[in-house]
Amino acid sequence: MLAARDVHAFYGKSHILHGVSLEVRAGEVVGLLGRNGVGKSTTLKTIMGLVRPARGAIVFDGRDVTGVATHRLARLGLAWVPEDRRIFPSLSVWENLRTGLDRAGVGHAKRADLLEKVFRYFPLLAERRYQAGRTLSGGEQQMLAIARAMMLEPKIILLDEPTEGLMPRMVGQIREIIETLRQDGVAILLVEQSVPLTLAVSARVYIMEKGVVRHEAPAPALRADDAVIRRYLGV
Amino acid sequence: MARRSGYWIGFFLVLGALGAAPLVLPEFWRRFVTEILIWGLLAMSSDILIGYTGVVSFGHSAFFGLGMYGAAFGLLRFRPNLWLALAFGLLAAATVAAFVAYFSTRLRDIYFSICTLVFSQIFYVIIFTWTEVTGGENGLVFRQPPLSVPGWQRAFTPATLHWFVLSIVTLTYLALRQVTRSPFGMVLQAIRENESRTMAIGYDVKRYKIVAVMLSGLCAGLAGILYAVQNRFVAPNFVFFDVSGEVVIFNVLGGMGTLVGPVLGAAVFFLLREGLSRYFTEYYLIPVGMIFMLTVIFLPQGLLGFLRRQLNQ
Amino acid sequence: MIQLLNGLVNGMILALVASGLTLIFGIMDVVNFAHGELYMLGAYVGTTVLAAGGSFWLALGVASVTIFCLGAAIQLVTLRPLLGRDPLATILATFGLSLVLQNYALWQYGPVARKIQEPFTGHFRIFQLEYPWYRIIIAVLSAAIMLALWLFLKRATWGIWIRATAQDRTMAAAMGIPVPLVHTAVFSLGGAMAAASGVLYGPLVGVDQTLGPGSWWSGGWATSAARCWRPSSSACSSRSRRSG
Amino acid sequence: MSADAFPSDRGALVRTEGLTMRFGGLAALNDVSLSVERGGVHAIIGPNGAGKSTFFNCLTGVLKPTAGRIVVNGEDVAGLPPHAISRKSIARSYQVTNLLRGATVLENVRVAAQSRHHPWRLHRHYRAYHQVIDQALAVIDAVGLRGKEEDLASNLSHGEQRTLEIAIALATEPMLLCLDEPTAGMSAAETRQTVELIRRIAGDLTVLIVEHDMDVVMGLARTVTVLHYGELLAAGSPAEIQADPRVLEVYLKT
Repeated sequence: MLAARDVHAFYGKSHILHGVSLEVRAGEVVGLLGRNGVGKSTTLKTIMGLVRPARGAIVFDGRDVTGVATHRLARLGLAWVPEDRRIFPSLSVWENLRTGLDRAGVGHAKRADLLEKVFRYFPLLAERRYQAGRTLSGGEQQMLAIARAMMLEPKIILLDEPTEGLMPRMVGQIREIIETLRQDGVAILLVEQSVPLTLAVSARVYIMEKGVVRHEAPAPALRADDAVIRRYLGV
Repeated sequence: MARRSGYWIGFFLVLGALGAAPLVLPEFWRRFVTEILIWGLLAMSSDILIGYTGVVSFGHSAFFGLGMYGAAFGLLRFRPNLWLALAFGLLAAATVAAFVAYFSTRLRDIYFSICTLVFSQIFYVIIFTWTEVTGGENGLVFRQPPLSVPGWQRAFTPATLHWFVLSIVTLTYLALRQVTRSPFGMVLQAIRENESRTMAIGYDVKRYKIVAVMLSGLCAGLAGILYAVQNRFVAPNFVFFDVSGEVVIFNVLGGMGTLVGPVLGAAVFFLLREGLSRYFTEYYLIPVGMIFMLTVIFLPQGLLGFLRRQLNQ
Repeated sequence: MIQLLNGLVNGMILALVASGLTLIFGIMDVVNFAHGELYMLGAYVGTTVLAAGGSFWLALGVASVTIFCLGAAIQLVTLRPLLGRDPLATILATFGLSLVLQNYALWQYGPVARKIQEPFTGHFRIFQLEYPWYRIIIAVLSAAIMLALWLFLKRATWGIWIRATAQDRTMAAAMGIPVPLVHTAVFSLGGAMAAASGVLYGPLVGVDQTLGPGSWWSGGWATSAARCWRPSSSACSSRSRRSG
Repeated sequence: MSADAFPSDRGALVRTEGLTMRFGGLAALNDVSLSVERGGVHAIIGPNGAGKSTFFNCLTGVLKPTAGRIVVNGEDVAGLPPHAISRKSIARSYQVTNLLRGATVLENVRVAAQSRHHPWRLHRHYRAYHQVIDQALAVIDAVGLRGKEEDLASNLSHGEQRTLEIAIALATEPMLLCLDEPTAGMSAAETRQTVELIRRIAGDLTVLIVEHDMDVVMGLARTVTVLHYGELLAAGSPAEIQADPRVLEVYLKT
């Protein structure tokens, strides 16, 4: 459903992606592992149209979407939950959700439906509905970021380090959310530092090193044998 | 080396052409060329800030105007002596420049521009209202001082006035050119390229900016003095914002950061004004404004930059 | 007391113009040097509508809508191509724009000041002094427009889009908000607010092309500020103009 | 978290005492006391948001710390502006490449070198100051950018730009060179070259480095300091840090 084909990307002069290829099938959770600074976040940004690839193509739903404006991609069903969450700080929780909800084709019933769903997933957000985004704790912001992405009814969510800086209890909750989303048929491309979490929730895993995908394997295989993990991620 | 000698050949060719101008041109165009030289000097002075230091002054009318009024004050209250007028004009411009520099260099970007703009308008209001000294709205009229050196003096003719202006503009240009290539000038360009980095390698950026504003203000004042001497009157209009705006136009049209570009810009502006005011009468700024916007969007290097690139290709 | 009232009236108008200006600056990082010109053109459109026999309120509406459309056109033609360039470029471009608009107004409407007839000419007495109702009305109206803007930003879909764009352009785009369109709308909206204040203020100061030159930034602000501090003169002058 | 993060404080070039930086209510740095000994490479590591860059910014005068002292050669420099810090012989490179983009390599380095010689001369051509140029050329030579002197900084490759960053810092003749993620965004080969370069220059002066790449850190550093949520978590030799269970827990989450 989503594929990156030999994507090269630059930040100014710096060549960050040296030909990244990966694929996510409908409803599949795919992990993207690698050390800091190897280009995982840039890969997500390039897919989202925030970094323009110098070469290569992004294909979504059988259509070449390379160079399509970010807001159009969002309307097509691609959602991005960035590493630093990027909650609109002075918008309330409710208004943050509305940024994804107020779009053509969302009727009254559907709105209620979507809201009811996220508030069921994240009861805390219902409580904090009128609180400004910046006053939420890190974990709450992470929930809001995911909830906000769900408002777009995405076919795939690009999830960038959702557990970074969270308490262990929250990490469990994030894991459940990913599981629930998968059951709802939403595909996820997950970038994570936590290898155990990634292996637990993903069907397949890509490992990146210095701007290229070095390794691809089904998650169960890696769970059974962590030699590969040690090689690319060990200290 | 070839480029360097090429530069000097070009320099002397242009200088020669400008020097010969009053001998061959009819009265109207002779005056026109002299005036362009003066406006060019003003534009050049502002280039020190826009082109080299990377901050836009919207307040050059204040320096220009104070140079004028300073010269007029010297001529009317003391003796009709050219050098005295120069001294008074430069003193007045320097005072204002020091004042503006002190405040504006605390600010960056647009805030710097607005600060210079506000100060120039304050000086406009002062000149407009302080009628006893400045003549208020009517300005001041005075006799042209003769060209004098100790023991010799003669009244200006249009040609000698032109040569006088040309020599001062040329000398200022050479001096400024030297300054922009001195260690000091390099620091200014470093500030333009990257202010925080310049600070991090040990330069007190604010002090450099203060000196840049002072230098720029002095040269603008010099242009004001020349204008006053040429036209034998001063008026508050020249302290008004419009003049500052035109100076920015000269820079953008001609090409910032080149010293020569702004002079070219001034020439183009006045030629456009001459040409266009036939069709647009006093509304010539409508097409000029449009040309200006097109330049900003499509020729960020200005005409000179554009010509250079064409020549290089 | 009169001083206080005058200060309030002038302050409201200034706040109205300024809110349009800061809206544009806050969201697009564009310092609009031509804002004063939009204000002036708004006032002129108002006089045209009045001359054609329209009412004051029609003039207010038409001026706002016209400048809204003009603003959109300007943003598309001059500012959008400069996206991603040095902020200096937008300063210079809007400065060029102010030249064009200012001289267009001079050309189209001539140098003679025009007057907008206020819709109310009544006075009321306060502390032995006559005070015109219209001044109160504009203060209230300006406040109402700003309140409407606030409500719009607070409640409306586009309002939320504008705020989201102001806070995080990239994330706004990622949420499907059409950011380039939001920028155009913001510029237009700021222009429309300037135009409305131009019409509202017209009856007090008259309308001529010096209403809005680039110097408006400083000169306009300075004189307006001065008017706020020495308001007796402006109240008197507007009364003497009427009697004269 | 004691003031004596190192057993002996005698060789300390820079010492911070209770360094604290708050942004609103958030403490990006909380009571950090550490000392950097003379000579060799010292690394600061920590997960994202640990306060590494904030520490650098306080040290180099970009930020004014809320509380605490920064002692360089026995003198408190906390809160001095960047140009004054630079004159205390502390130089830095930036995480995001931060050059005079429109100038040549030589110009970038020359302007930096000039800040220690004749910055205020107005009248003579800058090329007349041979000493400055020689010094700049020597630095360019030392970092391996020979032959690129006349290239515009903006035309260099990313790796070369990062090297130029270091050259500019070196040209100000520092005692302490602070490098903020010098290998960020580099290919494996460029990373190796940069590590070599840092090892070479660390002979004469002290290098303080913030880095994500553990291979780089462990291969270069004499001492490692770990920050976590703005607080000093551990300090010691690379071996000690790699064995420290607290560090493994928070930082090497695998």
